[in-house]
Amino acid sequence: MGNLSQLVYLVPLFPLIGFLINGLFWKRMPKNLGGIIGCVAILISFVISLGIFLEVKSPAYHDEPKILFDFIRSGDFYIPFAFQVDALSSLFLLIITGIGFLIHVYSTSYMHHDEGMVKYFAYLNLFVFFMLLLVLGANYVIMFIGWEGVGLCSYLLIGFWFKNRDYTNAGKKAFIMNRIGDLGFLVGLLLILFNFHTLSYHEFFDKLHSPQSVVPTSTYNWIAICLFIGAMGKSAQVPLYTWLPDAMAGPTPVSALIHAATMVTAGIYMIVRSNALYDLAPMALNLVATVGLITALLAATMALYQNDIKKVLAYSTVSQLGFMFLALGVGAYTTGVFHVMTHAFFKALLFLGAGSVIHAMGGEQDITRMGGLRKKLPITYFTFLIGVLAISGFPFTSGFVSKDEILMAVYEHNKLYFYLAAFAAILTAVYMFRLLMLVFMGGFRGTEDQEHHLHESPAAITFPLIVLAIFSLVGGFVQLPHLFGGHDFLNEFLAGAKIPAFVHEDASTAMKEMTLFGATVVGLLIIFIGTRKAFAVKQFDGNYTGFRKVLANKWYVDEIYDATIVRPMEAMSNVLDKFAEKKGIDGIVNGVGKTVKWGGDRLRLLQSGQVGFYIFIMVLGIVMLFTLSFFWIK
Amino acid sequence: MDIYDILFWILSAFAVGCALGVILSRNPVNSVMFLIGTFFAISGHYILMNAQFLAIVNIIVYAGAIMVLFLFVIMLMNLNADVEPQKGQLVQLAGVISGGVLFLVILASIKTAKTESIDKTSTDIGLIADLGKVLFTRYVLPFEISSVLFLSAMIGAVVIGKKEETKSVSKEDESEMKQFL
Amino acid sequence: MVLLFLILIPLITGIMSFAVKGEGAKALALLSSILTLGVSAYISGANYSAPITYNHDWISILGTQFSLAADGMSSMLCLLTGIVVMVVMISNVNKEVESPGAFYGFLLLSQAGLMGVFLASDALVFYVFWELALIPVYFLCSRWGGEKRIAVTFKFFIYTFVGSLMMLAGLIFLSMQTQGLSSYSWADITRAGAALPPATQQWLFWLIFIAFAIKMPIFPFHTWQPDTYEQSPTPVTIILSALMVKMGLYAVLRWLLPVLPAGVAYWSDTVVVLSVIGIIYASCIAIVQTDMKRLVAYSSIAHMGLMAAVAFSHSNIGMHGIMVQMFNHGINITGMWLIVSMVENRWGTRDMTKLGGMATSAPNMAIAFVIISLASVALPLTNGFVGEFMLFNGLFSGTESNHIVVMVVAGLGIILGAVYTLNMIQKTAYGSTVKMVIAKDLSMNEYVGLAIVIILIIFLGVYPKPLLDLTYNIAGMIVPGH
Amino acid sequence: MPVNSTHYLFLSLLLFSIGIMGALMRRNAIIIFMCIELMLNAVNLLLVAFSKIYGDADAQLFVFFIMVVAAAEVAVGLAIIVMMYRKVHSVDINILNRLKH
Repeated sequence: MGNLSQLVYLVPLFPLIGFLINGLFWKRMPKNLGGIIGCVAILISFVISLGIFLEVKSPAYHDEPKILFDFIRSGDFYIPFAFQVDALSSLFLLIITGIGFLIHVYSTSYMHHDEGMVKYFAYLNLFVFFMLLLVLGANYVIMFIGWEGVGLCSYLLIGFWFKNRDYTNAGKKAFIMNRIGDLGFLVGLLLILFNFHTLSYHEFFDKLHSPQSVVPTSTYNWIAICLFIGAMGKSAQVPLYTWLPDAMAGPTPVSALIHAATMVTAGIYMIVRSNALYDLAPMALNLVATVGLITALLAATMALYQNDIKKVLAYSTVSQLGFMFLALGVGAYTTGVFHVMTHAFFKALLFLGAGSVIHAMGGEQDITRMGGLRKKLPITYFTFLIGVLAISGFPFTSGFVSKDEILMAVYEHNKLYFYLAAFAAILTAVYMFRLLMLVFMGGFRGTEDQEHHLHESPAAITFPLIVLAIFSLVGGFVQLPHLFGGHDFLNEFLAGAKIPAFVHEDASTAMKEMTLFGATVVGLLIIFIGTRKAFAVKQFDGNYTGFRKVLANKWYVDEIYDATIVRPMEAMSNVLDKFAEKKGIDGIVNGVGKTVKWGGDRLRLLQSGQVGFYIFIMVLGIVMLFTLSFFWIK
Repeated sequence: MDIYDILFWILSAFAVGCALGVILSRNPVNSVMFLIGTFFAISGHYILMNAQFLAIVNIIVYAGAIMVLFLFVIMLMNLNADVEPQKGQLVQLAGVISGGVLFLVILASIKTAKTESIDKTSTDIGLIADLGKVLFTRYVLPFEISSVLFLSAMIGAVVIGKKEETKSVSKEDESEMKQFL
Repeated sequence: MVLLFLILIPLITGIMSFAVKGEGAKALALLSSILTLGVSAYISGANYSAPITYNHDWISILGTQFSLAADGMSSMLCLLTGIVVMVVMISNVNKEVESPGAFYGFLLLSQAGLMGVFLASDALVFYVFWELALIPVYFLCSRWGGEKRIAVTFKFFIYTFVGSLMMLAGLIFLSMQTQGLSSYSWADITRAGAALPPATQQWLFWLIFIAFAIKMPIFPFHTWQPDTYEQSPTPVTIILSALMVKMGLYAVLRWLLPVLPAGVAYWSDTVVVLSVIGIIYASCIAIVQTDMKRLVAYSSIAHMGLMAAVAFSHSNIGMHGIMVQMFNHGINITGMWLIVSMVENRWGTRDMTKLGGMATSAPNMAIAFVIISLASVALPLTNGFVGEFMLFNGLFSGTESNHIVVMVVAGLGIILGAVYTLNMIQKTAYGSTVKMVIAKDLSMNEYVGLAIVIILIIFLGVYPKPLLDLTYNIAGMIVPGH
Repeated sequence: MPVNSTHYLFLSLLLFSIGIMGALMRRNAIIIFMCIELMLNAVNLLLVAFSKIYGDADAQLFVFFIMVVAAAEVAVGLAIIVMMYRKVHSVDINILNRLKH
């Protein structure tokens, strides 16, 4: 393998080539060929990423930035187009290209009947390209390029079925919400630039640690908070999370790839990347933890009464992202990354499983019309079950290990946060089991036509499901607690990228972990029985009253935003347009003209046509001039 | 009070008197006659200042040609009778007052002007030879251009004065005109 | 000497064009624009080594010389003019206009004026070309414009002309302050202006600035612009918004900032605040527009507001950003207008409430539209991003107006920009085709025109180095005290 | 009191004012025209006087040119009056207010 990391530009290059081929010839390209090009491009990237990953693992590796060309240079202000390959980015490379590849394969089947399939693969490749830029960049500008680029792809893919205005509205909402975050990110970048005169990670972090830096702590906090605002937008945290559930308008594989596994974790990546900064900004770190916790709780409550299969998963994603931020907020960076990884496995799995269900149901997404699909879709059912178990934290699944670690870290940090987070984790199990029961157990509630068409999905769909299910099961073993005979592989690996790990493994934690383990098993059992009783039913209407209705309507957050921001904004714009612009400023401008015209109309009357009068006026004028000259001009 | 001064006062009095006659006499023909008188007085002044060429030209061109033209027109239109409609008393008063005020104001402003005495010995500058020299050297271009001006004025006068043959004043125009009469 | 060609080629072909009838005028104009582009490209290339100048005696009694100079900024703008005019000519190939000879003649004359403005290094020459660029536009609008063209062009003309006259007065005043005989040369004017007492500079600032503010336009001097853009024929709108607007900004950089440093220092906060208000104001108004042309017009005001704010925030990086952004904005808005005019030609309306489904009936056009829109919202890897990033950086690191508030408020423009631009895309490109008849996709010449724009967008977005290098030296020279 | 420049100033001012008064008082176009000639001559007189005082021939040439212009003017002016008389059978300037507004 040798110096594969020197060729890191090949990793984003292939998706870019795939995008260019598919994007330029999308009209003439046969569908299958487009799919193959898309998949192969990602596969090659994945293989190279794997090689890079292995190379980075070796202790002899140095993570020097690899400069491709000058991007912006203006005197001292220099931003190269450079890539950074280290433990963190190589791990993300694997997640992105690996899961990306599976989802591409899945899409070849899922999107096969869509006329825009080639275009779809072009977008998907473009997304992978930007996502790779995001994680590979050796400075914040390259990250920002990827950051906005993935937002663009998300916008394009959410609104992929552009004939439906609701879908394009959702895309627009996602883009604009992201832009709000991006503004925060941009301000953060400019603050860094202003205070440290660099945006390169290496130089920036070196300057942070150098004793000469005379920047006050409040500046660190401000920078960290601004960057976190960017993360709020991209990773769908309170208060900028509302776009993510709406983003489910896009094709399901897109939801799996972009809105669950990769793009939304960009915020976590960014904070982990900037851990040196956040360590110096305790206030910002507290904010991250708090926002993460609130998001985890709020989204979990919202997920409880959703009837759209993808919406449940979307709120679950928001909630899990909250967990990840909570982990970061308490300083457990590697744990956050770990949860990103495991979440990528099981959430992609769940989404793809949901896609398989939707596929089988002929586009139906309402879980009140499903039920009892277990027998008709056995592979989907089993893989989905594994996903549900993993996200609920069933012992020894990947989700258990990572969430366990998060809870442990939070417990060390703040007891109150721990209880709230544990409550959110319980809610997670509840809504996920509810989903499972409603979809796969009980009796079928759809139309006969749908029942007739129910079938297991083809291999291109089930293959990724099975692979992801395996990873969801065993993915946690890279970081299994010592108590269960595990080893901190991930922590050690990430230490190569100077990311501090959360390691507290002693007798007292072992005790706590045992308690947690026991509680989890018991809790899950109760939840399983409870939800089975409540939701594995023949009839389910899905109408809620009282407080449940508030939850089903997502605490009316969208409506509140609409009433407090969107409408006033529109009203103000209208006032500006109709009143300030037309009557005000233009009125003044036209008023000047009108005054002159009016004055001219009046003065015109002096032009009586009587020559004598003219002479008279002339004489009068001369007399006045002379008189004036007497008194003033001497 | 030498002869120059005496002549100045006499000529001045004559000029002003004739000028008043121009504006006060009812009959246009008398006005013309008074104006010719004024011009003669001014020519007298010119001679007094030894501007002989201008004095002659003034008499020939103004008193001779131009005023004859006026007279000719007046005769042609049969305006010699005292038929001119008079302006209202008020307007006339306003005219007199404004003219008077103008006079007074300018008078007041030039009253303090530096007084230059006049060299009463005869000088050569007004002689035709000297003027000719200047005219045909420095001012030869304006001089030639003035000939073009004359030509154009002549053509203009002919064109304007020509009786329109085909287009006569329409009935409407005529009635409209009559309203003012 | 080569600089003279930049002015003479469009001038002579423009005058010739009046005599040519029919298709000939179109071909002549296209040929001329390609030739001019070639010359300006040569000048830009040559400029990496040293600035080019040209001098010739003119009205010596007034102390003015016909002197031209092309440094990085000038040649960059000449290049932009060349490109934009050529794109205009290309995209106009299959369009019929009434009396094409006069139409293209005026367009070329205007181009000659623009070239002169960007090259002039003598204030009087500058003024003459400033007007030469303006007057053909007046005729173009008033003869080939929309329904309300007469009233609108009248307003436009009076508005800009008042500004021009004030500028002339200011320049004359400055020339009277020069050493010895009155001189209008840039160097003398700059020296004389900088030596004036601050109080004089403060009032002189407005005398000269108003003309530029109207051209740019800066809030609240902008009201002529949306109307004029709306009523003008598209080629004229492009010339106005891609080039004439740059004229104002260029003039600020060349004829105001170095000339009256004390006046600029005194008023810069005011101008920055006005510009930033303009960004938000214009963006808000753009959101509620239903006419595409008006929407793009207001978006242009917002974009120019950002550049104007940076121009007065005294930072090298900001100046450099302005140079880059002038070029980029010129390219982007050209593409935008091309799309708008294509929409209007195909569907006969610019009312967005009546449009929809372009992506179905004319997918290539929709793709181009999306790319250009993204460039106009400054998405990374499009040219808009590089400039805007540098602009924000400049606004932020400017020595005198280092207010994070200003920067954040200006930044809100980014969000609002995304709102109205995406609204426009959504209403025209997406949705069902029910409201729109199926129309042809791009024709060959439209392809070429848009392809030039899009290639530039992507190329300069990924690799802006050529543009940055061309203008780097100049940026440092403009900011006083740097 | 010997005659000096002030006397000529006063004289020509007086003549000029009389011309103005006439132009204001009368309605007959021809009389007004004559008043204008009177004013021209007042100016001419002053020019000649200053020419004499300062010993410069230029002023006299100006007078010459004024006469030339006056002659041309009279030719055209009288032609206009004649034509006007032909049209409206009057030389009253009060009816010549077509330039109104």
